Amino acid sequence: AAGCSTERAASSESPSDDGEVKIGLVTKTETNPYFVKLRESAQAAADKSGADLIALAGKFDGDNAGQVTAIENLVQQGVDGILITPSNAKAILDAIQEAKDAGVVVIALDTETEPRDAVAATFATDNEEAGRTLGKYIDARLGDRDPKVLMADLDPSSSVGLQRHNGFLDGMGLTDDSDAILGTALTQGDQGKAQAAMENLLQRVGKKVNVVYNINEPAARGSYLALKARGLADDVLIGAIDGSCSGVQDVADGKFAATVMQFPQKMAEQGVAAVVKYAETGEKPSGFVDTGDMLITDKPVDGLESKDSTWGAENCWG
Amino acid sequence: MERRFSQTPALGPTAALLLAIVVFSVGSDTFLNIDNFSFIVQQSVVIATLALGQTIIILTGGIDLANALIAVLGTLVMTRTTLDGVPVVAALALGVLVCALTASVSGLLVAKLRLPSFIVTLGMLTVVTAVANLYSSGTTWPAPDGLLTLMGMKLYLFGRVQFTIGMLFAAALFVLVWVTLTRTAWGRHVYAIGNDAEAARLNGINVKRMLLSVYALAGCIYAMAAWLSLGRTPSADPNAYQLGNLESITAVVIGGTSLFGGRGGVVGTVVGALIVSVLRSGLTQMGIDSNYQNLATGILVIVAVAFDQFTRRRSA
Amino acid sequence: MERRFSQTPALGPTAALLLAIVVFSVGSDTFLNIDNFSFIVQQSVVIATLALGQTIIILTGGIDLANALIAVLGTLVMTRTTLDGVPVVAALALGVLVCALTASVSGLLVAKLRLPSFIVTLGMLTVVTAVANLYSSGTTWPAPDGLLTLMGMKLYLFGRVQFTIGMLFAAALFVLVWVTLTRTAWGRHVYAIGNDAEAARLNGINVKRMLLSVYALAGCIYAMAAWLSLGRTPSADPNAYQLGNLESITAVVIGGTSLFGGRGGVVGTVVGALIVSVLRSGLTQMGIDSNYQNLATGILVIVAVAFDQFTRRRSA
Amino acid sequence: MSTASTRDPAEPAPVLSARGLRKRYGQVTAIDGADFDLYPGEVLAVVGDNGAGKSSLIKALTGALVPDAGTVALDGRSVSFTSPADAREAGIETVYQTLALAPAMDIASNLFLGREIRRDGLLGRLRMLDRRAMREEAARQLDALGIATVQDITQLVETLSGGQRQAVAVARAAMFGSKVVIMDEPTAALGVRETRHVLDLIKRISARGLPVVLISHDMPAVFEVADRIHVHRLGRRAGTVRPGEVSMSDVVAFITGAEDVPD
Amino acid sequence: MSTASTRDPAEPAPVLSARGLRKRYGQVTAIDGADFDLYPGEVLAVVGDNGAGKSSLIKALTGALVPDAGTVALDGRSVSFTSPADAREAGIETVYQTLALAPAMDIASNLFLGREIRRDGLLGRLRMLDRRAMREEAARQLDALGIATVQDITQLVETLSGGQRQAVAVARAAMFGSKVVIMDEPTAALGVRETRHVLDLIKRISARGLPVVLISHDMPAVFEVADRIHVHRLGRRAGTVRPGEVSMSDVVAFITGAEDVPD
Ligand SMILES: Nc1ncnc2c1ncn2[C@@H]1O[C@H](COP(=O)(O)OP(=O)(O)OP(=O)(O)O)[C@@H](O)[C@H]1O
Ligand SMILES: Nc1ncnc2c1ncn2[C@@H]1O[C@H](COP(=O)(O)OP(=O)(O)OP(=O)(O)O)[C@@H](O)[C@H]1O
Ligand SMILES: [Mg+2]
Ligand SMILES: [Mg+2]
Repeated sequence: AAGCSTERAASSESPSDDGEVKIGLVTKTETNPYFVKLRESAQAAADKSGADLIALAGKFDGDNAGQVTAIENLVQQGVDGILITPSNAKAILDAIQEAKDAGVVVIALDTETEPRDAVAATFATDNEEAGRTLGKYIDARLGDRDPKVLMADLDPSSSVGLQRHNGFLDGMGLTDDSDAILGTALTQGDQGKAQAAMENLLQRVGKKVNVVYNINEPAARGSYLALKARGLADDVLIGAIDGSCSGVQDVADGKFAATVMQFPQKMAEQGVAAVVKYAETGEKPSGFVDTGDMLITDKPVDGLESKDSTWGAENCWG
Repeated sequence: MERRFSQTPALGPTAALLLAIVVFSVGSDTFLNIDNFSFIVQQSVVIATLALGQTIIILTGGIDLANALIAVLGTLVMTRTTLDGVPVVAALALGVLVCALTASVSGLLVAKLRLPSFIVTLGMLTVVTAVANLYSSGTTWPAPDGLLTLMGMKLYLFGRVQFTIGMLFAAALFVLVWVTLTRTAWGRHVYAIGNDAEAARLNGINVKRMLLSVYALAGCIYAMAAWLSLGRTPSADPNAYQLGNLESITAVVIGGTSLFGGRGGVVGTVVGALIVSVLRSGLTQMGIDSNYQNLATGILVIVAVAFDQFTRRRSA
Repeated sequence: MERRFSQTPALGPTAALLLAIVVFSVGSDTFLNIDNFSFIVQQSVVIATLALGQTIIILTGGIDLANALIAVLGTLVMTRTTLDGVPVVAALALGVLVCALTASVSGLLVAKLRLPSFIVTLGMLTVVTAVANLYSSGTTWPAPDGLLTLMGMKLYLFGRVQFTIGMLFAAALFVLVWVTLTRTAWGRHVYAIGNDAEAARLNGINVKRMLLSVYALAGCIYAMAAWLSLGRTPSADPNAYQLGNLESITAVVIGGTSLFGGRGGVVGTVVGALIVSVLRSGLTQMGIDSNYQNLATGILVIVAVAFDQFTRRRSA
Repeated sequence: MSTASTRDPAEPAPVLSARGLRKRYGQVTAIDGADFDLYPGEVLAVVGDNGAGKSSLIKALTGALVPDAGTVALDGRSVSFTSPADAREAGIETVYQTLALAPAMDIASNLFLGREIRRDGLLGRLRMLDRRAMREEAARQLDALGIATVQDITQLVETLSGGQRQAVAVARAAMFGSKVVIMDEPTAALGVRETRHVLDLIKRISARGLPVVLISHDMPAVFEVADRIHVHRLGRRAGTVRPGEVSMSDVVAFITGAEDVPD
Repeated sequence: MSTASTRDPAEPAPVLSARGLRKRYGQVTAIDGADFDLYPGEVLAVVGDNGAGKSSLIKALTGALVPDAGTVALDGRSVSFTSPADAREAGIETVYQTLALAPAMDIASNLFLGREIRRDGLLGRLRMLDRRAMREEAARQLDALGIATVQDITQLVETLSGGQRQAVAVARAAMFGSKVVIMDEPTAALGVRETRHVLDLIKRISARGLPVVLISHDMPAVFEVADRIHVHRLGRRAGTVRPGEVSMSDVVAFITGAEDVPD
């Protein structure tokens, strides 16, 4: 390890990166609008503070090997800090440790590592809490009607998907075994897949359904199209999590009952600022910083903090 | 009987399709119902159209791993240019052009440099994915209502039976390609190249130009799949149809077209695409989880091909 | 010179690898450095090992689209049984068994029913993915330290040059497979089957048994890739290596092995896997974002194959 | 042989000729400065050892391979075919040693491959094929040529025996040849009776006034049908002889190089 | 023919024989109750029309196809080969019509395909090949057989001319045959000189006391080397004759069915 730092010292003396702060960003994938927003915000923040940003990503959700590779290559490149949204928090701990040994500060964005203190600091929303918020809201909207729920999940093995799913059920006061759950589908968060899956589920359960939970807004849009084709769109509460601008628009249009907004810009800005500060002063950030979530709906219920779609449109991402 | 099987290769898959429909109709009381069939067709239209282009390429002995991503790029071009104020017709034309050109790049490499299409299109898959990400800035673009989403427009027969314009359009496209493949010299040359490219060349067929035209036509068909997809899910998403390449190949192969080229046709491909959708729908009606559905689909693919091979071998 | 190119097909790719190294060494001041090379090797080990199994199958004229998912299933079996209290050695053995059996199912279908391996393994890919999701209950399982993650253990040469046990293990595995392919009758029969399966059969080679043994051996190699992967990313994740099949095929093809079978070998495969890692590392050192890296990788795949084809044609 | 008399040897104007053709594959020189002359109405046999370059010579003449050097002339005018389509266009038909058939297509389709008959009128403009016309024409031609009794014109070529396949390839060339017909070992896989048929066919084509080039290792057949024999050796023409003037064993000696070909 | 006298015709004990073989492919009956007898030391020619079922008969005898019905006996004992490996094991070597060579492998590897020489000692136990021994043995055997002057034993088969390839396949059968050697049209693609070599080789194999089965359409060759001629027609043996007792045109008549084969 000592050898590594010598090497780094030698390279950082070269004129090309004279004095410039270098930041590596590693997201789960390239294409999710959420990560794109994260990247854009980080780029903007880096530009503002005169830092260099190299944005890398896994090739798909679950590409742990790709993330480890990205970390190693960034360390080799001589970055001062790495911002990472870990796909699978356990799989990349060794690589993070090595980065730390090489004097690089590592900050988790959006998703926590396990254990949390594997990284210097975490800037994230609590996905389970986001799910719970949505669950509570839907539960309140149902009033004394019995819930009849269809769930458009992500993928069985994604931690984000699991946390949101569990949080939602908890908020609704249900469990996975409840009879109220009429069916679930794996959608990979893909609109087309969600649509086909929901069409088939609706063919089976008919008009009974009154709630459709969605892992994200594209899936919710697919569910909406399937419900609309059956003439059920107005009778069913569609809930989503994400807070993209198009999702907020769908709330404004009355397609979705609500969405739960996350704030990737905040994570990115705070992350970049922390690395820049570390590079300049050597001071490391620490702890878990909840960047918060916000229920966006135009039909607020008592006892649950929410904002309307106008506020949402001003604060949305992507 | 045996003779008939080998002459019209779509009979095996068609039997499998009917069998599946019968089984699900018995096994579930929500399956056998005209609405459900309409949905099944709607669900299979995009993959079936991708598979249509794939079929022509596979008939020449090639394969296209980039087809679905080319269509995704098409949806992005059509949508973004429309949002930028380009007239929709021009945006659609631009989308077709981009798809046709992209596919032609593969065709050029296969035809001129005689590279294996598997690896060319694998490379193109990576390239097109990256381009789609860069062009879309990684986000989803909503398709404005109108001509762009025309294919999703619903029609009702007897006020009851649901159709989409896309279903009719795709059907027309299939008939067109079928006629081209079976009733024109161009179509025969496609088969001849798949049979033996050198023999085709010695018979005065311009193999390079043919291959180029095959990939270009396939590209145009992918563009139609893109348009159909905007009708079904009115947004352009760089993340969509990531498995569309393998799904379209599955439809082609279940439909009885040989991966070695020269044998098969588009009728089987339609049936193959429908089989997969019927299976998904039927298993859902029977209350089976997604994971078990995948299991069943995987097994079905193998069984369908084994069955096809079996009838073929007996008739050989 | 030309003769040499065609006789030892790994020379073309090796030249490409050296060229890439030279370019990046000039273009970036952090690239040319022993630590970085060590990382590059570590980064390519899992895909290279998957590609090793893939090579043997491709040499017989087949292809395996399920290989990476079989390895993923292997990591799950090894990890979950260990967590359930099974002794690690037994857990590893069980993982190897599961991988070998799963691959053998493909082998059986290819050998006995003479189905095209593309479609068999495409079906198996779907099946194994579903099984992996069901078995893992949809979550990732952390691999406990010890024998299971042994492959990730770091060694230092002269207190400076970093090695992992996995690198040494993979190297040994490669030599073993290389010797088997080039120096034993079994290896020759692999090539003979890829050249012309019917000719091999007429020469008294039991093609079915050979194919079965090829897939079984490949399955064992996938299990080794699973173990190596636990060393590198110490958890079993049903979502991992979704592109491992295509990436391993890319390594094989860049390495100069023909997708039609019978030509090529494992030396080229190692070089092919290294080329991809060198490219990723080099482009990152040059500060290029991953979207553009993907673009470059896609183009490289095509260029490498075109270059290989070109040298080959000149020497033909 | 009757046709040979129609040509005035004092005034030779070859239909198809070549000078100084050359083609290398890597280290191997397949054609090494070969000359070639085919005169009107004659049957020219091309004989030579395995690997002498006979097939390569033919391919160079028909555009199937592009020679590295040399010239080809048709009816005295220099031509340079860059693809088999060009030579076909010019009326040169070839039975290649590999037959060049599409196995999964039927006999009729193979006969018309690359020059399908289109429908009349609008449908023809839309490039629709006249499948019936092709089938009928194929059946008629096969009958007329007296070639192998194929039962069903819609049979796939891959279901035919090796001999029947060769017959289809020969029939195709005979049907369409309007200037020159070239056959590369057309009887190699054929039985005695089928060989007889092909030799008779060659005579009939020749009687129609078309010159024929026949490559063969079968000396009795060569001596039966050929007007002239072109001896090919080591990639070039060693010389030409007339069957009446030399014996079979002389020709074998020329082929192996044991004797020189007289001028 | 010298060896024919060593067999006592009064006491025939066939080396290889078959009775009532049958094989159908869909509608086509390739073998239709065929009988077969091969006596010690003789050269047996099998002649017949294209598609008569000669290759299919051979394949049924060598385990390359499993007949639907019928029996095969080797040295009087009934055998049922289910794969070509079985027949090889029993000492029957075959040159198939398709040659059965691996194009991207070198000559030596092809000669030893399926029966590679292992190293001595421990490395041999580890199934290591003795590549040098194979190369040397291959060169020696090719020399000894006087077959085509191959320049380099490590040349890939696909770089050889058609004739050279056929020579490799013939050499392989000649090298390893210990009981019976069967050749299916071994001279079809060969030039005059190469054909001569193969016919001489057949005589030499026969002189070693091994019986040889030769399928050929080349009547002069058949009459030169065969002790007996098996006429195959419509999937079965029409009869056998001796070259000394009939003329070539008689045999052609038997083949086409114009005359019946005398008992
Ligand atoms: N595509 C090719 N690549 C490399 N070498 C070739 C190729 N085609 C032909 N040759 C070589 O050129 C030489 C001439 O081949 P050609 O086929 O013309 O011979 P031929 O006289 O027709 O022989 P045969 O009587 O066996 O048909 C041979 O040595 C052959 O190996
Ligand atoms: N695999 C197969 N599938 C279908 N038909 C076949 C197959 N193999 C042979 N046949 C048919 O069986 C018959 C006998 O074929 P076979 O090859 O034995 O003839 P042959 O006497 O060797 O002819 P040739 O002299 O042309 O080599 C032919 O009609 C042929 O079409
Ligand atoms: Mg030739
Ligand atoms: Mg035969």
